[in-house]
Amino acid sequence: MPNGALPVLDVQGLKTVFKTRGGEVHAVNDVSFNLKAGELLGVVGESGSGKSVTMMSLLGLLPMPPAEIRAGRVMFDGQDLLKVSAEELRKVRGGKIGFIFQDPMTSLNPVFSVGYQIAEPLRKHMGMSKKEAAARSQELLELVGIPDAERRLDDYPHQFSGGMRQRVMIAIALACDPQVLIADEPTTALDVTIQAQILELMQELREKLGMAVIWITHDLGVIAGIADRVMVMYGGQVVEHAPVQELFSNPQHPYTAALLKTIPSISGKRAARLTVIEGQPPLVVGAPTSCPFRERCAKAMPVCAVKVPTRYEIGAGHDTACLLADPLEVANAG
Amino acid sequence: MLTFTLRRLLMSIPTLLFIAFVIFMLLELAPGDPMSQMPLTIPPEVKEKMRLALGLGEPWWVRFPLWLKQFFIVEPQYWWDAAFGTNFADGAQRIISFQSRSPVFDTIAQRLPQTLWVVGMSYIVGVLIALPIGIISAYKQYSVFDQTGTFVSMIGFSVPPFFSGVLLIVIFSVQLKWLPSIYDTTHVVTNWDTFIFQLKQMIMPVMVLALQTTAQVSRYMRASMLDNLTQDYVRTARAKGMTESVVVMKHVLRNSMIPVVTVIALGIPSIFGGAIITEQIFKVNGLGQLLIIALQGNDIPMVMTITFLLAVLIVLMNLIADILYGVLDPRIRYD
Amino acid sequence: MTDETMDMTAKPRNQWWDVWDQFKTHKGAVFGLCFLIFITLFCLIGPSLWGVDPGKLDIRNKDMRPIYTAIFDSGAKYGWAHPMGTDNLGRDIMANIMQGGRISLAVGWTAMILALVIGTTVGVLAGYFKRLDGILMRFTDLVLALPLLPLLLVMMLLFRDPLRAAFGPEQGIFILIVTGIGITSWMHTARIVRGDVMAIKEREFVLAARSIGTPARRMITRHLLPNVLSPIMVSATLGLATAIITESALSFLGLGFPSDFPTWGKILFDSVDRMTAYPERVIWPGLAISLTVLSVNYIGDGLRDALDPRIRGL
Amino acid sequence: MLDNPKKALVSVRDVKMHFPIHTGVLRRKTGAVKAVDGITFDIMEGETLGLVGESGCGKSTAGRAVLRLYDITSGEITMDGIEIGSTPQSQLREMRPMMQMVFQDPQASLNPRMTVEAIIREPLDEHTTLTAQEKREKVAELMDAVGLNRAFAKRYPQAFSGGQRQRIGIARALALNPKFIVCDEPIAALDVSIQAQVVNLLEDLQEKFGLTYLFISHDLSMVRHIATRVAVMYLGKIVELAERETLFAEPLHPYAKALLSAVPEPDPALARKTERIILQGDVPSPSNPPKGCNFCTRCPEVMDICREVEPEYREVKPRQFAACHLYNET
Amino acid sequence: MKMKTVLMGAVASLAFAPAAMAERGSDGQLNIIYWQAPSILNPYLSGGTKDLESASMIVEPLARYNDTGALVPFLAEEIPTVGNGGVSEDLTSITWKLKAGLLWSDGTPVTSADVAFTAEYCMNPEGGCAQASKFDGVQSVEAIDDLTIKVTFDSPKPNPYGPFAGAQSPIIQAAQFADCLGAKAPECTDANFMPIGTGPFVVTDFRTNDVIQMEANQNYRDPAKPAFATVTFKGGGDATAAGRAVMETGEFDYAWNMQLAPDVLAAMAEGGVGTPISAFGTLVERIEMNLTNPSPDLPEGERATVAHPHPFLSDFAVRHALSMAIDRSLLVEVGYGQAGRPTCNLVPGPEIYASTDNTGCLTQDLEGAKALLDEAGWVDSNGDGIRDKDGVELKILFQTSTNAVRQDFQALIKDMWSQIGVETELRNLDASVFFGGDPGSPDTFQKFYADVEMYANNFDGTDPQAYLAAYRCGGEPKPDSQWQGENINRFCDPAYDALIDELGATADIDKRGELARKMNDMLTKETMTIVPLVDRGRVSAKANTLGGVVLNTWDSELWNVADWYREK
Repeated sequence: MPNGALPVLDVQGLKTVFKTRGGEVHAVNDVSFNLKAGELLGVVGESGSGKSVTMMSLLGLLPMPPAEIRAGRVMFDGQDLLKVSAEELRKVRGGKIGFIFQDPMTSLNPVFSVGYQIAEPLRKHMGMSKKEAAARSQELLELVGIPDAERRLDDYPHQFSGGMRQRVMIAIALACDPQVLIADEPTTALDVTIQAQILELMQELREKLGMAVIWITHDLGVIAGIADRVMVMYGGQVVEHAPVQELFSNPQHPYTAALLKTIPSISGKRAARLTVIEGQPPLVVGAPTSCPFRERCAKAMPVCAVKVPTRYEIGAGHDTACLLADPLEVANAG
Repeated sequence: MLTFTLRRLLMSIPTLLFIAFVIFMLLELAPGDPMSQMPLTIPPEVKEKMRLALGLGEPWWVRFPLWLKQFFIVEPQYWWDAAFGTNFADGAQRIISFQSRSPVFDTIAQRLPQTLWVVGMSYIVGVLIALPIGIISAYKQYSVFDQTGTFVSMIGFSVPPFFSGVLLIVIFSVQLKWLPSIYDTTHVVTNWDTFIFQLKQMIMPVMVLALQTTAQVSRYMRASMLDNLTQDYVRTARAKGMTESVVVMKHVLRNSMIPVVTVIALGIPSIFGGAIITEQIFKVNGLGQLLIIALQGNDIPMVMTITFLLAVLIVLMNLIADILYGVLDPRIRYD
Repeated sequence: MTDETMDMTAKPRNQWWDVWDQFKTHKGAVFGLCFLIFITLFCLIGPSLWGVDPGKLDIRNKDMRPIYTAIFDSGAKYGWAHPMGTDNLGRDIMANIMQGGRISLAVGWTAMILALVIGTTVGVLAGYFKRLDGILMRFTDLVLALPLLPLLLVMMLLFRDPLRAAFGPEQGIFILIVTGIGITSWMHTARIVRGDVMAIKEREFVLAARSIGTPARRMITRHLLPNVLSPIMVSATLGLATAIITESALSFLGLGFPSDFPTWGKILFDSVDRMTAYPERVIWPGLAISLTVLSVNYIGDGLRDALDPRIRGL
Repeated sequence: MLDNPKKALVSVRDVKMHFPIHTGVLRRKTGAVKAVDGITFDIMEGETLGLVGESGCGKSTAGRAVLRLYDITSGEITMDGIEIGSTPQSQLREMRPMMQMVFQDPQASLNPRMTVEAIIREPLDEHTTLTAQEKREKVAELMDAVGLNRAFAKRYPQAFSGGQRQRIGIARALALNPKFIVCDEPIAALDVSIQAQVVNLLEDLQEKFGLTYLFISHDLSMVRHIATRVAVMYLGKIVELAERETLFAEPLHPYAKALLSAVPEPDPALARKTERIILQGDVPSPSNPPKGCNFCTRCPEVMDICREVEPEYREVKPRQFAACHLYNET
Repeated sequence: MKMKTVLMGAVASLAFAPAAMAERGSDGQLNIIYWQAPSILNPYLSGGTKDLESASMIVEPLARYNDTGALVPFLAEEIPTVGNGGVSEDLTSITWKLKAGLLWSDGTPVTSADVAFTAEYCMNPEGGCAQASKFDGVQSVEAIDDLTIKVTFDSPKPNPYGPFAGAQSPIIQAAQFADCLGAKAPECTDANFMPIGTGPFVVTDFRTNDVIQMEANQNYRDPAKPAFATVTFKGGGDATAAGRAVMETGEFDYAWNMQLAPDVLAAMAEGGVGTPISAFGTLVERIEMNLTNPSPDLPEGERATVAHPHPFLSDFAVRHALSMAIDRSLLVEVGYGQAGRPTCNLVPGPEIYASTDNTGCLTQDLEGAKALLDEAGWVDSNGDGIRDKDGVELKILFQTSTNAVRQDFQALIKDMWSQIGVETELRNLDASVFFGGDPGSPDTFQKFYADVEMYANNFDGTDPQAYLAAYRCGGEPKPDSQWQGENINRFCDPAYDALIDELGATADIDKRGELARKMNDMLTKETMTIVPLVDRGRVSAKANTLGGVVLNTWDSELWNVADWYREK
């Protein structure tokens, strides 16, 4: 793990809300994290936990309205991405930061050829000619392991299988040699054998290209295999953040712990009955006043209902947003 | 795609024959008589003779196959003869109008330029106005522009042309005397001045008709754009750092045009017959006016031929719309 | 939808309340609905309040101007007995607008409903039963290709006398015109419904119903029809507008109602000749048609947005 | 199988489900999508048979074919001793209460225009003559059974979360007291923390009502948890079928091996140690399967014979069936 | 016929030629608009007014009627009469002499052979000639010499000016139409669209139902005429638009038949560019009473036939009351203005045939009508506001063709009748159906499946003989005659039939006038079978700069287009 490297991306106190008829939904609440050069940060969370919204907020990809970024600072490349002009931000998007989305079926434009779609950022960000861009597109397709790349440049997305399409998405994201790659559930829509292919490809590319990656997923298994550090999100907040080994071996937040238990193992001992987290994930309407996990938490305390936990450092690079770890609460309880 | 086209063409043959039969029977059953426009001073027995001379003495099962033969065999022969100087037709009877006693196709050919110039131009103008309105309305949904565009296009949709047309005439021809109220079908554009005149006499009918096209097409365009603006690939394009103009005008527009282009194609048949009222008001004697006069005069061969050509056009445009769909949308392959 | 924590505590709501909530946010649609209700009441209740026979000729009081003309033209012939003026035969214009509105709206509604019923039936059958698809769609092509005018003439010929005998002269011609408009304007609905049915047929809840053993008839009524409701509602609003306009076009072509049977389209058409001298005579019916069509279109827009679950979702 | 003490509730013999492809000007049949191409298995009373495979392998089609939601191309299906493979749909209607289905997408499988009560009541309307009051009572009981608050009976599915919707779907399936339920990827669309809730519910219900499940899933770890026996499908065929423990410990077929090894392990230490078998390429199209063994194009252990001869599906080891040339007796 | 006045008229009309006009083609372009578009320029293949009038600029007859209804020679040297020996004493032949030196527009000479050919063309039984009735009773047409033609009739003809007189039977060129006889007539499109004629103009471009382009005929017999070099003859649209183009925008010089409400017309005239002009002919808007029962309850084939008399219209008192209740001046005021006058006569002109003492209907008399009905036993016995007698209610179905003025009339008459306790149901029918004569249609005016109907009719030229002869017993439309026939009212009176026969045998003009007046009174005043409403004049509009226009209702309106000129 490339510890000590400088952060390429530093996010502080990000807050994003959606205005809806039901009220303001606080989708991202005071999220802070950083990403160091060359590392892979895993972001785990269920749907609605705010993980995708966080990443889209960084690059201004949310539709505004209804979304609105209330606060925060996103330092990248010496500038605050939340403050730069639209044109500057566009240079970053696709140029210095690549993005891969969950559903390769719908994320590619169905009416443009794959070659065109890969060449687009090349021409825009690298100023390549049509010909250069085509050559580079072919290289990229080869890089992501699409056989017969030259011929397939002219094919349309629907002519590719799901796995191949996700490779195309990766090729697009990698086109301009980004410093950071944000992968939003890139394998969720894929079969396990294809997922294995993509995971292996990512590892390979990371070694080859040395970029930093943020990998969003709900699958702890995937995270276990590839991440350096893990950030667990719940209800729009980061509830736990730790190096990968530490997180799996020593989960501090009740949510993380429960999540790890609910997943049946493919090879370990088969439990007679699955552990269950009762209840449903919340939707945070209005500014949070309590711990979002409170209602489902087995260890909930009265104070959880009245205090918003902040992230408490509990070890080297390991923090958790649980009042159980709050020195103050611990002191009170003690 | 080729087999799809072939298959649809083959299937359209029985459909068209059936349509021809239904139209024929409709006209046959319809009341009215080609002699109705003759003055009452012409005695009935003379009218009866005239009627017989038109071939109306024969029963329908003789006249319908005769029309089919004339339409599908004799007329193409004449065209062939005219183009290559051959003599296949050999003086066979063409489809003759009851009113003018001239070949129906000659009259239709004579009317086509007006129809294409005015009604066709209005369609093009209408579409050209509609597309940007639809695009901007969708992109800035619920903005002032969107609301205004919606309002204007709906007014256009709801005002009958016999009102808007006359209103324009009263304002621009009678009061201001800027534009002619009567369209000169014999006008030939040879130089700048004649071109300006042509423009002047076209502008009112074109605008009245275009307003209606605009109203409809811009609605479709807006809806289609709205559908596509929320698609995942738009996010991808933005994530690639594309400018908004590229995102909207290239990625979204290209996808949004797929259904709209087919709607536009499906609207084409109406160009040729749907402008009846506007043509009448501005005296643009195009195909619509020809059809209505023929209908009023019970000119069965003329009505039959025009409506059947329209039916062919409708069936053909349906096919073309489907093919266009396949061409524009690479996901669709009809094989 | 993730907003269940809120919803679960709220009172159970019919989904139409959600639609209504969304609908309310569309200003145009609310305006449209208000106007439509206003004009409907104006035409339905108006005559009983106003109480002037629209067919009553009063040749001495012909060509009266609306009362507001007094503001700028003191010499104009006007009177409170005829607030909107009279026509060239001295008929009260306000009474005619009311009576005409009754008929125009009735034609619009019934023709629209007829077109919807035919269109939906054809669309559902073609979409649901693959065997019927080809023939029904060719049939749709056929009707698209039929000329409306001779069709109406044939219908007048064949059915006018029996209808007149059965329903009286006015209802008879009303039925004819409504049928004529209805049977020539269902094709778009049929196509849209067919497309939607074909898509919904592939949805899992239809399969779920099949796994229960729901027969085709109930499958259509219970599962398909309620789910194609939104395109049907939207084409309904468009259809209403088109029917009102088509009726006025028929008046223009001389195929409409008898002369003593006013409709907005007919009033408008009859007044076009005197547009410069008596602009009010075209403005009132013209405004009535335009605003009705406009409001109906806005309602359609609002409905489409309100029925679109994607928009309603957030 | 003969030594199995339980009797087979469902028995499927060489069932094929081909969807014809029509092309050309005259729309002649020129081929078929062989979605299910000859599958054979039994499901014992009270057991859960897991059916795993990747998308497009035909597992969902197989599930629907077993319930005769399709008119199958050929083969025999026996349900509780009654042959239903070729029974016309109208007569099948009477058999429907016995066999039910739970669907993958709880959003799509519930009619958005019907209330929860109407959805759960629909099978009762179709197949019983209960009074309205009795039906209401029964619906309430079912809602209790699947852990839904009865007070929500008048709500529409949109008001529920994914997990709750799936419970509605399960309640509907249970309404007619079926013996056999096909669960078609019932947890695929659910959040991780909810999946366990649904699986536990299914298990509880199985115990309570003595249900038999065909559990279709691509999530091998979940299948390992719930299934008694597991069948692995690839391109329309079953390549391996065995007791759960046997299959997960010692898979025979190279595809089953690859599939198992591809499952990511939620344990960083383990995950980084295991050597994965990465399959190359994509699944061939079911309309044009390769000659010989369907898996020959991607098999890491492919032999010449695999490209020529289709391997026979047979009992390689006791109670472990496989279709692979590697286990030819010669 | 009073030949003297006829000849005087001819001279008078010729004297119109202005002295200023000296040179052919010097006045440039003339624009004429007809809101009904001409579809063919061969009058023998179409009887439509629009076709006849447009053709009258190109092809000419031997003689035309002038604006007073008198015959004036055109291609003929003079009008043949018994007096000048042109018509035989026994009225069985007429001999015409062509002017010498006449040329067709292609430069070839006009001969008597062309005239004979014209007769042959129209009398061919397979040709479907629209003007065949003009040649009724013609036994032979012989060319005596190059300039002399003799027409022989099979029986004495008091009015021998049927063939070759008036716009309906112009002379066509034998050379051009030689191959177009009989069944081949419709195939000669070129000839039918661009006939070679002797008129002042020659067609350069003909677009059917749209526009005709013409230029001055270089071979026209008067070297100084026509004043206009070119003519655009536009067709289509509606009367309002045509009027607007002449009187408001000034785009056109002459518009035909302004069937517009008087106030609309007056408003247009305020435009100041053009003026409406009017003249009266024999066109009478009338209400026809159905003397037979049109009830749909009767079996088809007996409905509206003489087998069943009308339940209440067969009562003279009812017919009379209905007529009395109508305020004709009001109708004129609303519908025609200066283009109409109230009349009680079926034959309003020419003067000699017009009954003068038949004026009783001109004043509305509601009280009288009520009294008449009361007297006849038609009272409102059941209190529903409608008079009845013996269970028969006075409920009238009133049909006419679709047309703005007629609809206003319907509304007004309905109102008037309601005031005497008669209920009226209105029905308007598409003109093409109403006048279509299709025996299969229930909506034709001949079938008369209504109680009363309204339309206008007139007679050709100046002689009402055939017009009045239509009301002969047995001449009514009926199933046996395929519902053809001109006795629309199903009128039958042997005394009237005797008058018809007498008129057919009388040549003396005064005697003829007396007979015709008597017949007119029988149909109108005495029986109220026909209830005339308005003597409809013709209104056209001309630009203020157009000179020489003489509106003529007895022939084509464009009869003297050669004399038209531009006022400087």
